[in-house]
Amino acid sequence: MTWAVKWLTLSAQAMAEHRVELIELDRAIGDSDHGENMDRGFQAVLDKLAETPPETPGAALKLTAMALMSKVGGAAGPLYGTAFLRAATTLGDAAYIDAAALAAALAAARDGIVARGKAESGDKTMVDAWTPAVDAAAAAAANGDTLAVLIAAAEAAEAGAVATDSLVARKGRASYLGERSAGHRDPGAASSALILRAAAGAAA
Amino acid sequence: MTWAVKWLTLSAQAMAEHRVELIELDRAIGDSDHGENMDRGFQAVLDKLAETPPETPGAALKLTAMALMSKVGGAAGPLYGTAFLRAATTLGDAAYIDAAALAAALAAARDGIVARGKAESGDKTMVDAWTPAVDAAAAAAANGDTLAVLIAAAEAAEAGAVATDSLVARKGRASYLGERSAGHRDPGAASSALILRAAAGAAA
Amino acid sequence: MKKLINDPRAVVDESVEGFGLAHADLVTVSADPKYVTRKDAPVAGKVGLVSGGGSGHEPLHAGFVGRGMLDAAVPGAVFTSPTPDQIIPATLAVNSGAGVVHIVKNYTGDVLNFETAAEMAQAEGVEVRTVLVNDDVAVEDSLYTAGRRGVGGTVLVEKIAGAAAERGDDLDAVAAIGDRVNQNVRTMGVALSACTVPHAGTPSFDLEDNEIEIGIGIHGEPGRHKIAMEDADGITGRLLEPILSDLGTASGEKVLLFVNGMGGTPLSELYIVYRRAAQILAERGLTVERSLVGNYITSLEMQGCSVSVLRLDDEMTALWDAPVHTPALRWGV
Amino acid sequence: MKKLINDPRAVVDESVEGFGLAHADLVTVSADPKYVTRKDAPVAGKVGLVSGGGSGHEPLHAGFVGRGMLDAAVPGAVFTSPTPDQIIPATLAVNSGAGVVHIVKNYTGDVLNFETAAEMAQAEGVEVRTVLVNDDVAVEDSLYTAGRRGVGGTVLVEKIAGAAAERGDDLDAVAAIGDRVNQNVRTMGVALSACTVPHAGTPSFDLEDNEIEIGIGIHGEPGRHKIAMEDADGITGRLLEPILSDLGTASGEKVLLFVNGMGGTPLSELYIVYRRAAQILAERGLTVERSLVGNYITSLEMQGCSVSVLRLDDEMTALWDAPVHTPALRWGV
Ligand SMILES: Nc1ncnc2c1ncn2[C@@H]1O[C@H](COP(=O)(O)OP(=O)(O)O)[C@@H](O)[C@H]1O
Ligand SMILES: Nc1ncnc2c1ncn2[C@@H]1O[C@H](COP(=O)(O)OP(=O)(O)O)[C@@H](O)[C@H]1O
Ligand SMILES: [Mg+2]
Ligand SMILES: [Mg+2]
Ligand SMILES: [Mg+2]
Ligand SMILES: [Mg+2]
Repeated sequence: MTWAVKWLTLSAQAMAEHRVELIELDRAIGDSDHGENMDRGFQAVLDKLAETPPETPGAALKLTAMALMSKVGGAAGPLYGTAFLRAATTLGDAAYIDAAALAAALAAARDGIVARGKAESGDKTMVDAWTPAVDAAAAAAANGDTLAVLIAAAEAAEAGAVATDSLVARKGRASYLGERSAGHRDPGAASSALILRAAAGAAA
Repeated sequence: MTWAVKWLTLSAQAMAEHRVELIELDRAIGDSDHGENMDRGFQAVLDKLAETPPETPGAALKLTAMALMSKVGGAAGPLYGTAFLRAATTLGDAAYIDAAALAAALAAARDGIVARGKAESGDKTMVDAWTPAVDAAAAAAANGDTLAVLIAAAEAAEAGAVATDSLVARKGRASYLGERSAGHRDPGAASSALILRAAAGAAA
Repeated sequence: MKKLINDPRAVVDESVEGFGLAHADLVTVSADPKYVTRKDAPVAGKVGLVSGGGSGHEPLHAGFVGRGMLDAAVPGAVFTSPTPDQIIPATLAVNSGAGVVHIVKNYTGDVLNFETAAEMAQAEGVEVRTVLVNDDVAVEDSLYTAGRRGVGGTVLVEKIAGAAAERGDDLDAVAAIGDRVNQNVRTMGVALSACTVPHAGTPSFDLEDNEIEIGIGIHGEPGRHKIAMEDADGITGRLLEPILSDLGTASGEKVLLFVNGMGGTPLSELYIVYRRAAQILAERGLTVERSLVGNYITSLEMQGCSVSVLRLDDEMTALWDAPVHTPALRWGV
Repeated sequence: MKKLINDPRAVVDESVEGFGLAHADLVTVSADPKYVTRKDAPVAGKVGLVSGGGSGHEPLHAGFVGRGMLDAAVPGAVFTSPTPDQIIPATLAVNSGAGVVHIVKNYTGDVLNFETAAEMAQAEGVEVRTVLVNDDVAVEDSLYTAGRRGVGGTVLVEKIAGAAAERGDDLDAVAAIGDRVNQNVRTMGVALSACTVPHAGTPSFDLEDNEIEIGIGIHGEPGRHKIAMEDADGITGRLLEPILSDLGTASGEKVLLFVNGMGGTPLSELYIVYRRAAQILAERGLTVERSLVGNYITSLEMQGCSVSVLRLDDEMTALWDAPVHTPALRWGV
């Protein structure tokens, strides 16, 4: 199994395993569906991967983008869809990805999320996992291999997700709660950290 | 205060005091309204008594019949209404009631309930309080005064109400439960016992 | 108990007052004695239709007052039948001289109060006929019991008899078509939760987290028996089986399928029940000619539903389709 | 969790299937991708109206598909906006060449998915306009937040824009009237209990026996704040005050008053709220020209309600009165 396919497979596993946890996070400050949506979306990704095995990492990510876009729904569907689509576009049809390309793909993914969702850092969204991850990946890419890049990204994303706990949401459904959104982790940041951890796991 | 007015006043007090208990009995095998209905009805009786103080016991009972008929609703309203109306008719405009007249009035009340509701003894209804009360009153009237008649009636009604516990309902709302109605006291039998106890209390 | 109410004893007064304000184009409300009449009552030459019963079943009955359905509705206290002093003036108010039909759900209280009112209205010169609705197959029917309850079928009786009155049928004919609907409809209900009567303040029965009540009525009374929770398809089967066997439907017949919510169940769930019910009827060779899905005869905020099946003939279908213009049911106008 | 469902993941599929069976005279259901269209779509020369959103708000949106209202509804998973691969074919299916208006409730998910679908439908040659509904005064509106949610006002936008499309208004005119309704309507909601999303299985938020949530939306999300339980008149005042001050109504204006149930509250209670709301509007010198009371945009079995006030002008009133024939709203036909 290639790294990309393994990444997506591990992501699907993570979504299934953490489904209830993500639902619980969304229950606190949203509408109790994030875990269900992500699980449904990544199961669809697995189906697609089995149906038409992709030739390149870029193709795998493009297929993922399409599956998520059409099966997740809600806010997360278009955001993750755009993220994977932009990453796929950046990778093009390269068969091999080096550390710099990887860091660039992650940055493109984050930029896609920001372009669609218009959230800034600190708004308590998945951006707060992606932006530190992208920064850490860029730093690691300067003198590390792809595994180092992915580990750096995963760790930074996890820290970023944890750091959303104290934030007051200004975008997405949690923003309706105003100050009451503080004290809870953003579900999209949590799922982003799981996906980036899966990326590192796939490279190990 | 005449005995009749005192009876009705004590009955109203009893309904107010036992309102929740009668609701609870009706909750178990009916629709949770008996205590509320009887309380509302007897408050209306008090209002009427204050409005147009009756000249005779018969007039007091007729006024009660009308108030209950128009304010209680449900099954109990017409049944108690008929009971008081028949008792009033039996008493006519007599100013004084002796033991025999009292026993006859109670019998007429019971007959009215049976005529309207078509329940037999053992059907787990208020008839199961009234029929033993009427029988005991008749026996007591043979060689006792009105107080003895009323005490006999009250005691028999109370025993009759208790005895409904084990019965399976065949009339009224509790009959829908079939066998599940056994093990609960009939609310109408309980309110009847309270009213007959008030009658004795008024004579004491 | 959390409810959108003020004084529990003012629930019916205030609710009917709000109803009157919201539907002032269709109905007139008499506050005391309490009853609701069609705005243009009495309609000259038309048989009047009066129904009523305890409150807590909204939109029944007041929601069905208007052209093509009821001329008057008489609301009692919550789950308590109304009294003759309400029913009599309502009857007089809608009598145009053609007589009045009382549509009465078969409960001891309703029967006794309407009986008294009918006698007294008749004494005042109004001809009255009574249609007794007793469509609930959950209850064993016998001479020695109170008989079957009137439940979901009541809505269908009111609509179809209402259309007959509106087209000009005479008193006996309106009563006869009402009886015919009652004879051809059967209903069975299930509760997933109890309701709470405002003046009582506690749920009307107790259910464990995994229990449901089969064979409930519409007064928060417990049903025939509790069973462990099942899925919607299983429950729907349990509701339809006694309905169809009691109705004795034959393959090829046409029916109206009515899935009614008890007040606290989402519409989406009623459609899941409808789906399975329609499948079962198709398996039995029955054609669903007409259907109705929604909260029409409720039990406060109870969760659950009832299913009714009405065997249709062409006349009933035509009367069902006839225009109706009430707060809760409207078509063709 | 006790619900009339089978597999929690099949809730939307089975419910929409049942809906299609029950209303086969009015709608056509596409099972995959899932959307519901008006039976006679596309209507030649008419602007198409498409709305959609997460399921769990029934009868919204599918219940409003039919003559005089929506041409298509696109149901997502429970409380999850639908995806472009549903919205696009629904849009194409109802385009007669006159273009299509998307009515979108302002939630990030709905906005993003409809945005993508609109782009792609436009790429296929369909002109699309979007009416964004954001009538919820419980949410502070600011450039730096997700903005106000679309709630009760959505029903009024769909009815009035639907009537404009039906009378033959062109694409820009239909979108303009939809925007006008949105600009003139404000809504505020309250929850007495939470709802339970089927796949989640636990209530969407926790409330003590004596607490209520003020400023809730329609997705089982908590509101702006909890307060101790109050009576209906007090709660109604709390809902109306921010509505009226935000809308800036002036004495003498005409309004539509819409009291909407969240799914688990008895109709009788909605009328108690209506009563007080009507009193408050009268005190402010406003005339209630039209009203709507019932469960039209719900949050599964949540107990509670929302109140919406729409400032009417003569054109909006006429479009409100225009015939509508859908499963959940019908008059004049
Ligand atoms: N504008 C936005 N920009 C970035 N991320 C967002 C934005 N809005 C929402 N999100 C992310 O989406 C997550 C919620 O996803 P999900 O629950 O699937 O969708 P919905 O909110 O529509 O139910 C949030 O936790 C947040 O991380
Ligand atoms: N047919 C009947 N004959 C005699 N008593 C009856 C009959 N039906 C009901 N009852 C009495 O009425 C009582 C119930 O009264 P109530 O709760 O006020 O009316 P409802 O049953 O209409 O709610 C029963 O407990 C029973 O004693
Ligand atoms: Mg969510
Ligand atoms: Mg009772
Ligand atoms: Mg009762
Ligand atoms: Mg969602």
